[in-house]
Amino acid sequence: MTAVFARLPFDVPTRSIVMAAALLLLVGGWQYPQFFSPPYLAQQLQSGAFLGIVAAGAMVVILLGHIDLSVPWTMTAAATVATAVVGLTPEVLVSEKGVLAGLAVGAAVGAVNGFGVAYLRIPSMIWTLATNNVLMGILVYFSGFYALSSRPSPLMSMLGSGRMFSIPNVVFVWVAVSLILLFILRSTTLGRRIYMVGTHEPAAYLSGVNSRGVLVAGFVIAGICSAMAGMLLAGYAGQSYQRMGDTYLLPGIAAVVLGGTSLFGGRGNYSGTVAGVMLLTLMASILSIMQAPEAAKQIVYGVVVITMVGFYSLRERYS
Amino acid sequence: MPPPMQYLESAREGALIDAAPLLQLTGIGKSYGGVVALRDVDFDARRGSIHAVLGENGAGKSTLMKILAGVVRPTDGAISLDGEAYSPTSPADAARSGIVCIFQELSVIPDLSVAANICLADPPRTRLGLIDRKRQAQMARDVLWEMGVGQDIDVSRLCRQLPLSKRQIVEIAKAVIRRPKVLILDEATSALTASDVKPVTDLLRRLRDEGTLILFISHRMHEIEALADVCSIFRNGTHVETYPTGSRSSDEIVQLMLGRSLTQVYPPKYQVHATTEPNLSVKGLRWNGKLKGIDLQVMPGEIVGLGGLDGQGQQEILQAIAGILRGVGGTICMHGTPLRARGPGDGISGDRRFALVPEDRKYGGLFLPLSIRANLTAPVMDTFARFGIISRKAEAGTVARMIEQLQIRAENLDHPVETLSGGNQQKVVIAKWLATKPSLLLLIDPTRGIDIGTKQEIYRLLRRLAEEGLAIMIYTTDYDELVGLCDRALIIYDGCVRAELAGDDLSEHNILKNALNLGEAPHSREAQQ
Amino acid sequence: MIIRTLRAHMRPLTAWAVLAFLIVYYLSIHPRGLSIGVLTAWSNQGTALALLAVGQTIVVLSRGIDLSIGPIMALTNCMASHLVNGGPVEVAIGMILVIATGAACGLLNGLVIVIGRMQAIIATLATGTIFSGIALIIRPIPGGDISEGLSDFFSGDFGGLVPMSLIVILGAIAAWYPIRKSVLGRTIVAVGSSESAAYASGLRVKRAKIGAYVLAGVFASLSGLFVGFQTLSGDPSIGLSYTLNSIAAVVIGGTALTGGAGSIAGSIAGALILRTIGNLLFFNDIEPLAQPLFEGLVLLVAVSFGAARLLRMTSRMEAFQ
Amino acid sequence: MLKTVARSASFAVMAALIAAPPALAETFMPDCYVPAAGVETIIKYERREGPYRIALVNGHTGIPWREQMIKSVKAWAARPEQARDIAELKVISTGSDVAAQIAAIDNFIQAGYDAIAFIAVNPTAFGAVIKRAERAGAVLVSFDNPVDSEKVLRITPEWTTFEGEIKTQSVVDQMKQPKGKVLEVRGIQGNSTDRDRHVGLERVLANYPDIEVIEVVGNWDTGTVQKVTADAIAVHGQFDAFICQHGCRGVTNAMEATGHPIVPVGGDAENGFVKALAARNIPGISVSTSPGQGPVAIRAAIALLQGEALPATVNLPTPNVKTADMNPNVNYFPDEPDTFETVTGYGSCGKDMVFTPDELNAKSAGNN
Repeated sequence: MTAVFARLPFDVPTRSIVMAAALLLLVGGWQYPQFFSPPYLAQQLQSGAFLGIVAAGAMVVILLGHIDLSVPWTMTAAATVATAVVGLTPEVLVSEKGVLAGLAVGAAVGAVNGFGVAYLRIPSMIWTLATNNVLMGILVYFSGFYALSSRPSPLMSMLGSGRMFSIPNVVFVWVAVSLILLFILRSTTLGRRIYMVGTHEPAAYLSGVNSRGVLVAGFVIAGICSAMAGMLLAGYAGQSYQRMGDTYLLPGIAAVVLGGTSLFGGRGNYSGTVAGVMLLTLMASILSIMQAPEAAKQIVYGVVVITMVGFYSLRERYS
Repeated sequence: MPPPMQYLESAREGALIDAAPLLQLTGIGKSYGGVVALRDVDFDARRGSIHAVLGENGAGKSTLMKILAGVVRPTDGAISLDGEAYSPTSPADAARSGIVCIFQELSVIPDLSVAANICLADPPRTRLGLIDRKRQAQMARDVLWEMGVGQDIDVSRLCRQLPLSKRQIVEIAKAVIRRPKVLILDEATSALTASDVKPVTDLLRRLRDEGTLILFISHRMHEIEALADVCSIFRNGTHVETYPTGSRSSDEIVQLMLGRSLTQVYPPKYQVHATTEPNLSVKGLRWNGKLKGIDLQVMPGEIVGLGGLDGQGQQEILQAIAGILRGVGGTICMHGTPLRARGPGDGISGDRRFALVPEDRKYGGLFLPLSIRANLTAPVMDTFARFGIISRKAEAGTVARMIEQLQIRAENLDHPVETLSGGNQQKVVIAKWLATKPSLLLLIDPTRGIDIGTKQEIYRLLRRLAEEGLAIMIYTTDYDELVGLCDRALIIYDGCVRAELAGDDLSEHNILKNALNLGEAPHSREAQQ
Repeated sequence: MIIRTLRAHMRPLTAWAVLAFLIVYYLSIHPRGLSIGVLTAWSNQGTALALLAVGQTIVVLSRGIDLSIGPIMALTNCMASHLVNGGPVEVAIGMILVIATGAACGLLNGLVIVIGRMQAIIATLATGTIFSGIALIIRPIPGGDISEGLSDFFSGDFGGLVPMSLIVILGAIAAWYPIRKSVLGRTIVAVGSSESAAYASGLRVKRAKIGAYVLAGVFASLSGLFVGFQTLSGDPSIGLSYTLNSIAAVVIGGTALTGGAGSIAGSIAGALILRTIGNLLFFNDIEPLAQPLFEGLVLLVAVSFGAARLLRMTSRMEAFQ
Repeated sequence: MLKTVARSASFAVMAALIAAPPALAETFMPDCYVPAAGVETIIKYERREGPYRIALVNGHTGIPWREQMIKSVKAWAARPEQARDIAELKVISTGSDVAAQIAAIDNFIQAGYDAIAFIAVNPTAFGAVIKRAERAGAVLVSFDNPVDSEKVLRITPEWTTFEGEIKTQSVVDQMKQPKGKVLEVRGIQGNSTDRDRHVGLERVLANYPDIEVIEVVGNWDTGTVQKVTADAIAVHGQFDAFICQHGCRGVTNAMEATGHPIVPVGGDAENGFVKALAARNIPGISVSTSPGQGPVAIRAAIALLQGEALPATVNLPTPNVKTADMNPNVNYFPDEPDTFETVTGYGSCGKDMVFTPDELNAKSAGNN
């Protein structure tokens, strides 16, 4: 895990999670044979893709040693703005301006988050909490005053709910986001600098890294990922709606951490995040299908996270 | 294996002679994974002596001390203390048995007061079981007065606010107040300024005379010669020899430590051409009350040292030049034009390149968990990237040249840099900055805590770079280095240049005299010997 | 000397100054002005958060963080709605059990973090979901019963002069003082300031860390009890927003999340600031749909006060601390 | 200020609960304020002179239903007919923190407001504050979420009937035959209305032993509802009906995405869901409370202040419409956002309690 640029991306957390996920599938499949049916697996991939895109952004911020709590309302804001713009200009291709507007919202929120953390030096946990509240305030204000259209653009619908070869399109988006992120983290100067700033920001500054710029860039990436997830979710649900991101914040962070990324920053592999997303998605789905009561679900989540993360840290210590 | 008890006859006057050793180690071994740090070490030390432990970095001294202090547990062997089996499980446990260690990394708590730190392990309590602040302050003052530094330190201040040297004093006071049977100092004097050294050495002698065993690790040969009764030399995890101080020549000692002889530590100096234009010229540098109008110049090809007591503004001069400080007054010019850097990043490109090698490689110089490769190319990765995409091939070429130039010994460049030894880590820090091809190189204490072999390599490298036309400015706490390495030394006192020494004037005596801001130097360390 | 003391406590003092300003402003727009009733309503709504902030501060001082503090509060609140009613003896035993539950939750956190060697954020996030789950089991929907006598006592005022809840808050500060002066308290601060130094100095690092989480659990249970007195019932879903607000209170109160330095009193001021922000809406004639925006912006400004230290910065390296 | 205090004190003793069954017939607007089954107490306060200072304390923010409720209240109060009764109308949203909501109510009591309407974030938390209101002579009106107290006027749907006799029964009636698998999509766990609605559903389905119920939790959130519904379809293959509490557009989306055959769906009244039922002609029913409860509650508060009597617990009629009866711009609004609540008010409470979408949007946009 320490070898950040190690050749094989499949590290211990990834392998452990993949094993855990396979176990879940097996146990689930034993109870419900439909688990191995292509529609079910495709459905899991689709659910996972939204979380996966959120987690991709969360991972960048966590690699920087920070946290982004503004995910829920960034998602909602991007989706709402996107559909509102679509509503203003409903012509077929022109309406895709909405997608650009949504991405711009995500980037702008990320820039504000990054500004507070990098320039004002406010702890990210507090600053992003505040920006999240402000975003909610802005949305309540505007959607309360104006009848904003909630209809997604054709592109959003196509990517969010369409399928190709019976694989949900959103999975392709997730794959694309993953490849881009993997490329950024492994092969670009920005990726290197993200790891450096996350490892130790003073050292990064003393090494000539513009650490503030890197922080802002990291939060912008996260904001764009949240925005994409929000717009895709609007495409999936056929509408934008308030509080659409509430259920993605904590699972997004949990997926990253389950994947072995350190919350102190600087350490972690993207493959683990992907595996973490799949595990959480499967778990949620299986517990839901089993009709487990909410209390049991929460307890199972907690126990799984403690067990897995505890396993990594103890393993690292005693190996 | 060391000849036992040979040195008894020659033990110095004042050291108590005792028939049985206080501390006895037999067959101690320690390995981390596959790496052997200590191998079958037998070692005795007696009460009432100052026992120096010498060796290169990685020789196993620190591991040995950590075992004694209860920080790590040996894989083999047994220890007896005062005739009883001793196997501590933690520093607290060790302290209860009477062994207290002062580590190289300071263990004062920044956010607690001096008094709280000194009484940290066993604070006085009120009847309610709460900490009695008044008595605590009194105890702290008492021990500081006993050490002869009571007038210098206000026990109610937070340690965060003290300069490094004073924190080191607190660290020692913290240990002394516990009246240990065995006091271990692991490089614990390296941060002391000259004025603080004397009270500490006096104190150690007094403790010795009271029967304490003092185990002492230092890279400062003077100190060892001045202080120690007995020396033990370690090499590659084994105990090579124990001898009474003074019975071996410096050359012999170096040879024992290295396993080979050291021809000459410092490379020869060479003459700077006075006609060249200065690379760096600083006028009237002021900052925050700590720098009070500094003027200086550095020529290409010259190594200029900054010396003086710790905390007189030497570091701040270098930091001000590199743009780390804010609100700096005066002018800083490189190649005759003003330099207004906002940090080390501004020295990487352009036609006025400078590089700052920071003080602490663990804190400011390296990304410990990241790969050696990523560390080496941190400041220069833009040069082999297009549109932000790194070319692995171009990077590999650069890295290979750097490894070659500095002779960095690394098995696998993709391993984390923290797997390297301290000396090689320091080489990585220097290498990454040389890769930016600076014309001005600023270094802060680059050889601190490094073994003598690597030190020598670094000295040679710096000299070679100077010959190639670099201007080098180095702040060092080691007066040997100022004398041996530098062409010129500026002695800083209270934010001003007290003296500029060069040629024959550049002697340890003159440095000390000026560092203390005295006409004469009454407490010079030569005088103690 | 006085100036030095003031400087040393700059950040908590700033928080108290901001709070004082907000209170004065709030009272000036309140149609009723200063009265015991207004004061009681104001301090009642801040007390639960203030108690949580105290617990959170203790953990933060040890350089940890407790994201389960809200769920512990919810869990103990639900426990209280089962146990804290009936005769005086039953009520007393019930309260002891509730506080013991809080301590046990804290102990679990401490053990997972110390023995499992997990990062506090993720460990307490996970234990927090477990505590929420248990809260849902013991009280699937809000309800229950809590001693009305105690409720009247704690949500009322003392002799028509001081709200009881304000006395509770002051009591929390008073309770911290002996802890701070104990070896445990000092070790908590030492561990937060420099864990390696504390270990090397022979301090009982693990015990102190666990102790910090236990104390946080205890304060969370007091908070849960207080919410019980205030609402006469248990509610399993109150936790989440309280967790984040407790951290915000700590930061606004001037305690660095990097541990070591900070003050309980500052965090309490931070908690009361957060709650007073909401109060400003009451009589401020702000368009209802703009209220969340107003609250968000005030929070944003409040947390931005932390940036003021950058103005005094003389070295760019200070920014990273 | 003194005057307010004196007035509060004088009213403190006059608040009265009268247990008198014959008086039920004489309650205010009996067609609108229908007593809940079995409720025989009426609530009545001493008449006081208007105009009144009235406050509305909302809990959760960022939910379209609540926003529309606030807009309805403002639209209604802005009408000239109300102006003579309302001296001041203050609307506050406190968020999900019960302590903040209690403090808000306390503050309005302290400030001498005549009546305070609120949606409780938790049914059992308000005992103490109700006592304080009583002492101070402030009239409290709770609506939408029930409060566990008989001392204040409660305006609330009967959630068990709502979800059971109306929604579930209608869905079962629209099934080809009352047997097979039914998917129940529940709301946020730990919330009392979720529990009540689940009880209502169970009560009705108990009569149909051939129906098997599969439960999933959708958290009243469209995206989550869609995900859990799609999951359930993937595992169980096919359902014979869906009954969803809220966020039910997720159910129709999931049906469409998975190619699920058309079966009856019972759900909420959000524009998106109703549109989906109508557009794809899915048999089903839309059942919802209306944000129009806000003005209904305010008017009840004014009536109480004017000395009118009201049943202690009022069950508003439950607006519902089956797919077969749906009409554009009546039951759904093609030009409005999908989150628009299609039931804008209660027709049985008078013409002034029904709002057009334009009225809601224009009023609030134009006003402040």
